[in-house]
Amino acid sequence: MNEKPDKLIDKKGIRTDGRKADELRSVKLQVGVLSHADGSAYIEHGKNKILAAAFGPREVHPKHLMQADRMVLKVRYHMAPFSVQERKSPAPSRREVELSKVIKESLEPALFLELYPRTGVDVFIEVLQADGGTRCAAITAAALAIADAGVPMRDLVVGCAAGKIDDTVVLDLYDAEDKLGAADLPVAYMPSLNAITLLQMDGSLEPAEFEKAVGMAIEGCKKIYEMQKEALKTKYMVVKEVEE
Amino acid sequence: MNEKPDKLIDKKGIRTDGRKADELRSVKLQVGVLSHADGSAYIEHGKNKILAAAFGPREVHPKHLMQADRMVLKVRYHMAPFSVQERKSPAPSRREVELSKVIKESLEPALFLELYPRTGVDVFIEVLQADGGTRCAAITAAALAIADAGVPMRDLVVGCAAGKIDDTVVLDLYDAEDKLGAADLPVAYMPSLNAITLLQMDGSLEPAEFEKAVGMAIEGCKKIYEMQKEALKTKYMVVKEVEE
Amino acid sequence: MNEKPDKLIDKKGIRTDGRKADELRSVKLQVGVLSHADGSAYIEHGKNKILAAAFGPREVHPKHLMQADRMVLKVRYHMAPFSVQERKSPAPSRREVELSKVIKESLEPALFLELYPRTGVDVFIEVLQADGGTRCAAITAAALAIADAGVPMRDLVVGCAAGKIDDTVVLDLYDAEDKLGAADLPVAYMPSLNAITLLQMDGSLEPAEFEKAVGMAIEGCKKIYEMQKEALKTKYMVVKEVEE
Amino acid sequence: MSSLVTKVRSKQIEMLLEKGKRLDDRGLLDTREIKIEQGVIEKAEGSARVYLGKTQVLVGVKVGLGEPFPDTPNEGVLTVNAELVPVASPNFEPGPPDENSIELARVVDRGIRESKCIDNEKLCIAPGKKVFVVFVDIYVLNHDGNLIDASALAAMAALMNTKMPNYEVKDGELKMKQGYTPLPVKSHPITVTTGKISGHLIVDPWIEEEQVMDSRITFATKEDGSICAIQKGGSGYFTPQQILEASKIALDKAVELRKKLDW
Amino acid sequence: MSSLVTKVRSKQIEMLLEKGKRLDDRGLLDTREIKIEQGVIEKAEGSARVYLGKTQVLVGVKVGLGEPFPDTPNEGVLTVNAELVPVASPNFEPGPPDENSIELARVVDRGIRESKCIDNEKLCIAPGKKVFVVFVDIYVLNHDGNLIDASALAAMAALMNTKMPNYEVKDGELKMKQGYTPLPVKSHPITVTTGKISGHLIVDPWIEEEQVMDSRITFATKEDGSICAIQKGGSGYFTPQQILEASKIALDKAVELRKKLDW
Amino acid sequence: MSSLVTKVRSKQIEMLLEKGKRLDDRGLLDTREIKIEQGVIEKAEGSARVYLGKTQVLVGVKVGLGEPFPDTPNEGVLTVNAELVPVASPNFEPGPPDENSIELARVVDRGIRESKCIDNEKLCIAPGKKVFVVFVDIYVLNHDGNLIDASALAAMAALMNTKMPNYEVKDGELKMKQGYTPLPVKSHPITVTTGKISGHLIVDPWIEEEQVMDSRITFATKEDGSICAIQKGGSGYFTPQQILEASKIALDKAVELRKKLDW
Repeated sequence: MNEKPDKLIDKKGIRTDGRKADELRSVKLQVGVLSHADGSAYIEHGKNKILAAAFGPREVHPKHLMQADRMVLKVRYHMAPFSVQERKSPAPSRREVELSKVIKESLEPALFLELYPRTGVDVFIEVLQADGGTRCAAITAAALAIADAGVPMRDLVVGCAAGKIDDTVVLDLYDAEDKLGAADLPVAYMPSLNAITLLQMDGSLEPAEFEKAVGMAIEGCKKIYEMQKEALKTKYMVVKEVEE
Repeated sequence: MNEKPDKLIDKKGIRTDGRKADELRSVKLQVGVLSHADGSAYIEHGKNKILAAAFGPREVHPKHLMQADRMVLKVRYHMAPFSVQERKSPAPSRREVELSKVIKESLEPALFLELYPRTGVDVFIEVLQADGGTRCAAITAAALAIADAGVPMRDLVVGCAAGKIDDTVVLDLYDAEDKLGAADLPVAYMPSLNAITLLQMDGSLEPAEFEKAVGMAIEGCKKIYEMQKEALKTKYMVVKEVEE
Repeated sequence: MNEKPDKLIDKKGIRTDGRKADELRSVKLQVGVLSHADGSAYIEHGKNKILAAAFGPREVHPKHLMQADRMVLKVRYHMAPFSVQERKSPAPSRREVELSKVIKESLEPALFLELYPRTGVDVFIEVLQADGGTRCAAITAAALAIADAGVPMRDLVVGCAAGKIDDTVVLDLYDAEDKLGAADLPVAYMPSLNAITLLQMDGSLEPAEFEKAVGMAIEGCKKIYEMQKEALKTKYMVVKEVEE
Repeated sequence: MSSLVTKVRSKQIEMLLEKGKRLDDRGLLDTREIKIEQGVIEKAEGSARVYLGKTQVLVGVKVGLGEPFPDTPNEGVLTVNAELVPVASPNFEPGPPDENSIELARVVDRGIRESKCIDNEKLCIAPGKKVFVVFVDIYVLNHDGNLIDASALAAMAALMNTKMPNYEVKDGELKMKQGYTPLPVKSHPITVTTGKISGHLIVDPWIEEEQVMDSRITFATKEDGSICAIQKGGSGYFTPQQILEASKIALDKAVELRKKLDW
Repeated sequence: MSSLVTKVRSKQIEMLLEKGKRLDDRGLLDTREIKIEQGVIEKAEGSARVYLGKTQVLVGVKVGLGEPFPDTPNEGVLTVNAELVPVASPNFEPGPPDENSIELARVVDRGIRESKCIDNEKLCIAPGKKVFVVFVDIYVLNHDGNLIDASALAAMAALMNTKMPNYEVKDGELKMKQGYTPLPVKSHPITVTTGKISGHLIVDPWIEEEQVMDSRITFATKEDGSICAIQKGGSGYFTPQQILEASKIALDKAVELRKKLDW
Repeated sequence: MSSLVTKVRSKQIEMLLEKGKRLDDRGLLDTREIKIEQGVIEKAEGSARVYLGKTQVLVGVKVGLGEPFPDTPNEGVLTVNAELVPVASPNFEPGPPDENSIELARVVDRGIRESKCIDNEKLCIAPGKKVFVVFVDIYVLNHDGNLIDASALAAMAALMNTKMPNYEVKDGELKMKQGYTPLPVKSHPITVTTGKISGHLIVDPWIEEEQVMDSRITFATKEDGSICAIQKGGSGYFTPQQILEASKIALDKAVELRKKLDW
């Protein structure tokens, strides 16, 4: 579509969307946006627009998936047909199946699975518009939806990527940087437990760059974590005000 | 395939297949035509050739569809691959899924669903040859199959379409009229209860034409209803004769 | 790919791969090759390379397939995508579904199904390389896998085809003979019971040729049967030695 | 919902209807509040989010290139698809479209197609060879009842918001030109669904009403007062009189909505 | 059927067979009454309904245009599909073809294909580019046993009733000409299935027999007395002697049927 | 395995790890014995069987012709697919790929693709029109743990063993020439997975360990010591420190393996 620019980051360290190397895109979070889900959240992370809903704890369906000694978390990451440049078939792609799995595994460490045997929590993520880094933004929203559903959690989980464009390690790649850059490294993190729950990478990174990128992603996660907590508080404050 | 004729109805009010505006196609009904179904019926409505079979009341399969407080009616409307001009894949099309649903909802008002909880009745409809108005003819046959299976009914359900060709409201469109005409309005009706159980329309109708078309379709239904009752009687008379 | 040769069998009765009319391809059998299956076997029959694994007797899954009065044998014959000239989709083809059925029915007569009600045995066959006669070689391996799993059997089942190339009835057709020959007649047989448990044919055979081909296939089966017994013995001898 | 709860709620709703009232304080023929946001998905060629009370439907329109159908070589292709996304209701499950989402898509499709609201011939680039393919994807985000009306409204709002890239055929090659052209929308069908609960006709049923409703009937009508699509749904029936009454209600409500929306 | 009922019925059938009798009064080698109606689906290019006793199979043939397979550029394409339509038996379920319908289709296909009864080269319109594609759809309407023989018979009767439109290639363009040509059917394979119940061989088993039958074997044979397809089915076995006996029965019955049908 | 057995086994494994030992007598950072057989499927263009302890993976490579993707008209197409064949484990079921086999295929694919180990432009025959399509099919034959490393190794070994037919474009027609050319493999990524059990990092976990493992992390690295792909899996987490430790382990093991394999 667009021509590849000569450089993704200029001499002054400014990226093609005007950000600095370690600068996040704008993030907007909203909790409790859907009336029929037990919990829900909406995130705008740059141009990503993602909705997450949580249902449960409830009966596991189909029954043979029920576990006698733990709660079953199911996660579906799904992209709307209109969320990307070329219309996407609504049938789940292999990419969506893989992302559903790694997102599930990024959320599980936050849950007390063994305390709620024979129950299930279902998390549905709908990417309404995609602009790079959807899995991270999806995790940020999904954790809020689970919290909003009242499911006890060890900590919120927050997602943010780092990566490399041209020769520079940068935070939070957007679509064009993801496609034209040298590496993308999505991370999910539980700040109060210092626990990395998702880590993937593709591209090419020297070990030192890798170390730097992990650190930068964690810093990004920490910033978004503050917004997550604020969003939860806001929702319940608002609820409280209404109730008074 | 064929060229579009200048007019679908001529000055004398005669249609391209020789019928008058309010004239039905020939209808032939046969009950109890299949030995392994609990009830069955065959209809030739114009060139439509349709077979319907009813099974039940019986156990609901799969079990999770069973309802504790009512009978479950399942209906499948299906077209044989050779029933239409271009071979149709036997996999159900979106059209067949929708018609199965509206036909089911056209038959349900005739059944005492709440009197037979935890049971199911399955109705399978096979369109062997299609010539316009298959859903209506299918309903006529399906109601007979259910009655033949001995399932108690409030009334028979009978289907007949009206519509508009050129500028005239007419009864019972056949294939060419359906494709080239201005509107098609299939109706299902329970005569003794004066109840419309299916109504769909596509095309363009003025409110007055709509009112006229509904009335005409109901008159058509009433005529076929008499044949339905006759077909049921004939079957049981024949059965009786054999038994003597 | 290759040109069709003028003759599939020369004046001296030698076939395009150097064999005589009633000569088997080389057969290599190995039992107990997989550590996570209850029983397993590997066969190289000519260039066919096939792996079979048996699981059970175990619970039937899904449960509604369980039989109150007999064991349920399930068989899947499956070809690896790289086993044939043009890459094969891993989704089961109609041919694979049919072969799974006839192979299952060729093995059932060897099992005491009625003695193990409510249980199931699953046999999975993977064709890693195909060179004509895979269903027969698959049966030979599957019977060994079942025996290796310790499931009691009336007899081993052994598979071998006969057929007709040019005007000659021959044993054990390989790929080129199968494709260019006049008839292929796969047979499965339980030697000690003189029971034919699989028989298929396509092509063209006079009744006399048919009779001859059946006899030839049975002789082939008997030879492979000796190797089967040897392969089982070898495995258990080896096991015994290890245990001492 | 358990059968007992349904019966109690059903009784309550009927008693209110007897008095001309509804659970949510609306009159029998009142529509819930409508809010329309267009252009909410910047990357799609067209989009709109509609709130009908708490019901929330997002429609995205993608415009691609494709071949026309052999029997309409001069016309673009319109495809309507609906997803009952599982975020919208505890009763929606992920998976291929079921009979409910297929019916929803087909009813909305019929309203658009039969009203001839899109000038299909303007979607043709090279007759018989290249035409625009318009994908209308209905995404139900919150199911609080009356998905048909909300979806039909969102689909029209999204189509009115849709732009097509410009193409020209030069020396047999297709070339993209600068700029965009709005999708040629000629008219604006309005879809109104009436529900029947123990003999009472109500407009725009919400979810509590849908759960106890006998049946529904949907009319799509055009600016000129003609009817272009009808769909009866549900396990109950209508008398011919009720059908005619519902058609009049639908025509009246359409006039009212056209004024409100300036369509 | 419950296991007990099956056992009782099984015993009864065996006792009758000992005396050379069958439940429906046939002799062991008697075929049920056959009725063939051709041209029953006017809109299909070919069709036939066969009654074999109460078993009822309808076959429709559609003739379309398509590309040949790369390795047979001069030949038309034949496709056989079978649907065990759920009207035919309480045990048939709607859904994609299961192993039974796939086996049925493939056995019928084999009889047609291996007998070379259709002059495949006459189905070629433009070598390597356009050929006729012949779809044979087997529709089982009532399952009273021996679907293979009934379906094979109906498929042949439908093919004999099939007409193809006329085409010519003119200036590289395909043009339809006036009139129709019959499908070139050169021979008529006859398919005969023999069942085995506790050692007895019976022809044309009906459903009560199939439920207790050990196994079956099907032979398709040609006018010249040669065998062109075989299929053993069922969980039992045959001795080599029984196989040969069944082949002779099949050849004899085929001769008898050819006379009756004038094939 | 029952929950109780798992717990007992889990305890046993943890107690051993405290002492720096493993159930199968390996050290924490020891890889199981590796055996590689190339060319085992003569009919495939490339193949290799890898034994990693008792884990057994067969990879077959088929080379076909196809069209390039529009955005990379000068490059061949690589497709990686994985089948968890049910012979390999009582827990594998036949059917379409589940999330485990899809993840396996995609992680192996990423290691190959991101390392740029195949000279993709040499797979182009006619730019924008014809390229080689390379199908890498991973067939897991025995699942004794660490399928990712075994599969990545087998995939690379199979690609190194792959030959492509020679083609030339003459007068716009594609012609096959004599002989074969080896697939242009430029480098050799090595994939190393580290598991975490109650705080201990172990290399090449086998199945008993996998069943009690918190999580795993996989690094694919190149000859030059750079990282080209990472995948964390499992329901547990890693501290940032553990992640860095695992990356160092993976780089060290890769050096060790390269020596052993002469890659």
